[in-house]
Amino acid sequence: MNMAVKPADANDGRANAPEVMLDISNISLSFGGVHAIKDVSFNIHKGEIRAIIGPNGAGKTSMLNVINGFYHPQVGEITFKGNTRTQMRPYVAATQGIARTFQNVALFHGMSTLDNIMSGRTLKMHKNFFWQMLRYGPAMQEEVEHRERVEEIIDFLEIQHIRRTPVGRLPYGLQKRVELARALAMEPELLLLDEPMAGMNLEEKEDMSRFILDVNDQFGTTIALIEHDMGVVMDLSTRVVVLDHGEKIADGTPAEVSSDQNVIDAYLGVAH
Amino acid sequence: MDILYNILIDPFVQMGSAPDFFLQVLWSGFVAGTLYSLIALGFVLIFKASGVFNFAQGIMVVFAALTLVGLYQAGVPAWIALFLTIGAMFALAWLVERIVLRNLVNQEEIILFMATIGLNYFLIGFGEYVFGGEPKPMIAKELGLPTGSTTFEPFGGIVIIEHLDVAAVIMAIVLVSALAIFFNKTRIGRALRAVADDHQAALSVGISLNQIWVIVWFAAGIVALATGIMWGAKSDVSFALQIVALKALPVLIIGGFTSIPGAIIGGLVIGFGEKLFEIYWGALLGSGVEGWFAYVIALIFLLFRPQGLFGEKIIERI
Amino acid sequence: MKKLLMTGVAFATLAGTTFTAAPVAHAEDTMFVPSLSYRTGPFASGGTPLANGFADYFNMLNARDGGIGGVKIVVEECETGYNAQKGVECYESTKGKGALVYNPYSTGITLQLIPKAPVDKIPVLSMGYGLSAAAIGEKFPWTFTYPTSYWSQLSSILKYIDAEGGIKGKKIGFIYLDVGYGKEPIPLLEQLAKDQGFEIALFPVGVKEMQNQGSQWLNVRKERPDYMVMWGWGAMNATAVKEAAKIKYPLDKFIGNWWSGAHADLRSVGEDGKGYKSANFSGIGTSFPALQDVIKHVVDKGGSQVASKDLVGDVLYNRGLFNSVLIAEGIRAAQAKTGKKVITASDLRDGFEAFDLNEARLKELGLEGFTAPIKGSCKDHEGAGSVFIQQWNGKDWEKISDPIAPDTAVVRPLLEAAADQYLSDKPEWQTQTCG
Amino acid sequence: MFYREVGQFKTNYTADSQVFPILQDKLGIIAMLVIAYLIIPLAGNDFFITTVMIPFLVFTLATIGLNILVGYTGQLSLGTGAFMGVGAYSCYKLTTIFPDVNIIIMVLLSGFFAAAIGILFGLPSLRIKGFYLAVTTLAAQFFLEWAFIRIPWLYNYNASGAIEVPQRDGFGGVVLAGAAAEPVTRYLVVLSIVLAMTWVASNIIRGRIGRSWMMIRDMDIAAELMGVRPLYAKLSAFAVSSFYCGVAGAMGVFFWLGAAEVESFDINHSFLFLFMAIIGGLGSLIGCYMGAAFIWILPIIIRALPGALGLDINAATVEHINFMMIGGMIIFFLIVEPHGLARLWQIAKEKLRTWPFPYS
Repeated sequence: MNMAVKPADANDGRANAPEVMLDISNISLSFGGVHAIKDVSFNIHKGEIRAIIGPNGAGKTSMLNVINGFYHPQVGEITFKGNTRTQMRPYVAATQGIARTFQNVALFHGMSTLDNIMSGRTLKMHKNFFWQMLRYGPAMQEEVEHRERVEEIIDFLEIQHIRRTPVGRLPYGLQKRVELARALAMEPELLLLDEPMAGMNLEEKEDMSRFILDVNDQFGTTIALIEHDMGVVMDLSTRVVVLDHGEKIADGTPAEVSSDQNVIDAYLGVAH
Repeated sequence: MDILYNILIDPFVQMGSAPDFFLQVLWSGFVAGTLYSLIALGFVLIFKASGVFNFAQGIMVVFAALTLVGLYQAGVPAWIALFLTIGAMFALAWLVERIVLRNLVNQEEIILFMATIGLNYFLIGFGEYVFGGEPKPMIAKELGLPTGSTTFEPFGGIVIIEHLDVAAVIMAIVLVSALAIFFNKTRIGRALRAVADDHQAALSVGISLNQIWVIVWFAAGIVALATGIMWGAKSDVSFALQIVALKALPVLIIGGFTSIPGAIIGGLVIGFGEKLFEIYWGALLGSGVEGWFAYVIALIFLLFRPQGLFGEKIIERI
Repeated sequence: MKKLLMTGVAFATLAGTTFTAAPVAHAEDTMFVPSLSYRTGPFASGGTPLANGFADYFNMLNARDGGIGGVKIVVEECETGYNAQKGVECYESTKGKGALVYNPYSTGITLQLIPKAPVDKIPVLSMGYGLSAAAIGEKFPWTFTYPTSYWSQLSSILKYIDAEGGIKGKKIGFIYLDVGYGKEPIPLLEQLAKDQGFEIALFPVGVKEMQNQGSQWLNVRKERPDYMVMWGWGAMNATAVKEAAKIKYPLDKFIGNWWSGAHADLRSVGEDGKGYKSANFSGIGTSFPALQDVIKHVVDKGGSQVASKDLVGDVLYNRGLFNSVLIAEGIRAAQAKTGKKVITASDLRDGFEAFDLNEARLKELGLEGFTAPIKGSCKDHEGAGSVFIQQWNGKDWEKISDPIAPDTAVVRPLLEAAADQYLSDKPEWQTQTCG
Repeated sequence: MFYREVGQFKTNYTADSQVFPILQDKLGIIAMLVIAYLIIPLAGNDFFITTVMIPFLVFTLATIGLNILVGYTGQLSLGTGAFMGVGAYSCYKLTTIFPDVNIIIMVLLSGFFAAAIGILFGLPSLRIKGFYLAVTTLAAQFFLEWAFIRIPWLYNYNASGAIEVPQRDGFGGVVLAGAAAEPVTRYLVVLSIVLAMTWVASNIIRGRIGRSWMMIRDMDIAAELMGVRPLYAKLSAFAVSSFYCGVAGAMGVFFWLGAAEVESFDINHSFLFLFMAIIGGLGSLIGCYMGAAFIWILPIIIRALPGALGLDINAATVEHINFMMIGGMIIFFLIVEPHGLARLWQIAKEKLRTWPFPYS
């Protein structure tokens, strides 16, 4: 791999005084009276793998949607890399370096694997309409340049054999992997993964875990992760935040969280 | 300034200075609106139960009316012809389900939409082949529809109310009420609503989709027949009528694709709106604005309320 | 795969036979007249009787006289559906078969064919429709509008109104189909309004709104014109008369042009339409010997497409027949002029400028009183024919006026100006000199 | 056996992203070009060239335009006819104002006017989707139809309300447009424009812009989260699509019909192109050619058939049968292969690749 996107010492942030990449403060989100998120605050450090867990309907996916601008919280502030914002369009989040995958795979079904991953390069391509029309000169050069990057990602995720296959025909596990490849193609600073291992068998889960750790290690990408498999969460994540019914009930290292009484109650469904 | 006067003040002066004429305009808008509502109702029925945007509704209106008139011209007594036509609409619904819908289950909406355009073309060819292309007079008298008119004289002017128009309005009210009762009070009606909410769930509790489709297409066929009779009595039955039926689309936009009250109110909004606009403002634009007014209203409406008057607010999920 | 291949082969063979086969060879002794008809589409009610009358007259000549000058006429219909694109397609597909003349029966199609006529050297006979300016023979050598043009005949209708009690100071409403056809006479109407001191109010009816004229007639009620003149076609006519009756507009002050006064239009209106008037230039009914011959030689023998014998003699049937009479006369004149039995399209063009359909000739043809006399000439391609006014009595049309000649003095200069304007951006047009 | 790619290797990404990476396909294309540029002009009669080939090519271009919108960007449009009209009327205005400029340049320029109008009526697509959007494009259709009638400036105050093509020369005296233009000349002009614009379309589609269209089509929300601005993607699709339709409309009037009224751009044409796009295959350029050929040429064959076989069926019946056939065919195709002729073609090619040993 020669994708040296980040300086090699990016991971040092974890050990030393942690630099806050994303700060979420007092977020509340509701849909016509239904409160999806109630006054939640937490932060994500640069270079860490942050897990967001909680029972079904806890507001985890809504939280990711808030982070990349798809939902607009009624109350609260989000600070990403020092810039505070309340409302913005999702594509702005993308330009700032936030990429994500989706709970129910959201690939572009009419396109091949290659094109899906190429679509992740959209923001990095700038050649104008004129050259695009001719597909010659600068446009072709750009296309080839980005194709090289995409091929590197394809190698990295070991999906060379399905390069030309329309993604609709792929099995679920591979689709998840293509989706990860697409997010990586954006070369994000913050990668949001919404249940990357849902519906996978053990072997696939192990592969995926390996990829996530490699991404974090090699590219220095900060990752926020929603996952139900506690084992995976405990193994992968640096810190864990726990949501229940839209409220934050715990925040800390995997060990701290797993021994937290609130968390145990929430998962076991003890009446409050 | 003249332009402003002509747009903002003059039309109202005209309305005030000839109130009898204004009433007449309102009445004709009301009648037109009722008929638009009826056509829109046919669309809504089918869309609600099968998610199919039935472009052929317009030609079904023509086809039903033509069958009725054609049978009568072939020597069948009027009332028997009416029942035979109802039978023909049932046969059409059955064939559509058998040949088209059944084979296109689970296809994308646009595919089903295109299929109904195909059906539209087929019915045009078939209808003209069987009945000929020339306009035919509707057998209004034979079916006992009233003719003639009553003249009122309010404000020293005259307002002419056609008995036929009154009949059209009554018929529309009866039809809508009958459908409302059918949907809310009968077992099949409830099943229909279940299907509209969730196909899979309906299937799992043992409701036959195929039967439901035949029933809604048949119901839409009856609505088409009623529309065809009324519209045919106002002018003639000819293939040009199918273009009038396109007016139902903006009605649907305003009312929402799935709401029966929406279809009625949307129809009335368009009916009143286009008549008033054409009569009092149309001349400013060179008249003939009726052709697009309804669509532009729908377009503006969409910008502010994309889900229609009675639709639910859409929350996107991912 | 096999199926796919076979279908492919089948289509290829089909396409091959269609596009490469030499034009169907006609035996030496026939002449080919294409009939651009429309028995389908929104205007089928008008197109069907026109096409029937057109074909039946030629078939009668073939059966009774063995054709014209011993040469049989082959009529081939091509369905246009009143659609300009299909019309052009019909033109292209039949012109290679030696077509003598085109009768498009649609102003839209006529407009497409006018520029093609001088290039392909095939005349266009737009009988009482099409481009009015084409009446100027010097400017439009290949286009004929016998026996009349829209402009001339509008002036006849206005003359009729004038004769009924003076047109000055009156308000004339003009309700028209909002396509090329309906808009054609508006410039003349505006000019005459200025010259003769009457007011006009325009009521366009879109093709989509043909059967939904509520608004137009509300506007009529608002404007209160003294007379209504209609340029309608197809389903528009019946609806207009019904709506007029509905708002209690006096129907005897409602005058349609000669495309708005067919039996097909008024039969469905019936008694309600009593009193409505329209212009016409071809005889009504079957009391003419020529029509009796058509019945005897064609209709009775099952050689006609008419749905029933009662429809023979309808206004539009007779008009289609009259169209054929004009062509037949043109062919005869061309035969006489060239001495050839089988003439070319170019000969027929000359024939159209040479025939003389006078009273005596009409009688000879068995059409006495069928129409006003027409004489072909180089200068005048409309023949300055007259129209008469007919009135619907609830069951049938009755002729209620003598032929009314157009106001040539007023119309001709306007036509010439329009012709000049048409030619202004066509420097390549070669025109002819007359006399 | 003969159609296979074994042994044809690509050594760089440029070669790998060609439209026709396989040698046999390239040969096929060359053969088609030879037929189109040499054999048809030499062997075809006037009827074949003017009634079959020219409209077929014009319709293909319009279908490509519509396909860019519906097939590649997923925005259903029923206003194709009207956008063609915008092209036709603006070309007419341009060439009557500047009679000396080559008509081909004017035809291409008129596409920009159509693009502008397309963007205007594409604005609602930012808020609405699907059938709702289709109805707003109907608004464009009917409003523009009305404008073509009601704004006499557009047709130079012609009494009949039609636009008539004046004669236009170019390239040193060759008559390009007008009744005096040779069918072959017009055909070659149309063919070259359509092929060039197909090539451009395929370039756009395979590049960044085309991908952003397809992203919007396949999943607009995900596309936005990937950095596609819906505003730009949708409006650029409307613009390019309308540009194509506009050029097709202008070509239709100037190189095919010779004169046109509103009826040449009416709602039925909008449907016609939708049929062509669907039958051919949404999201496929070659499908546009197939769809246009199918919908345009099949009826011509059916019309000519009774005469060729010596049957005496009257013209109206043939027309009725035509309608029934088209309607029936559309339903048939949707049932059998909703992805159109292009997919059938692809399947055929895949089978051919392994023929005659499908399991080897």
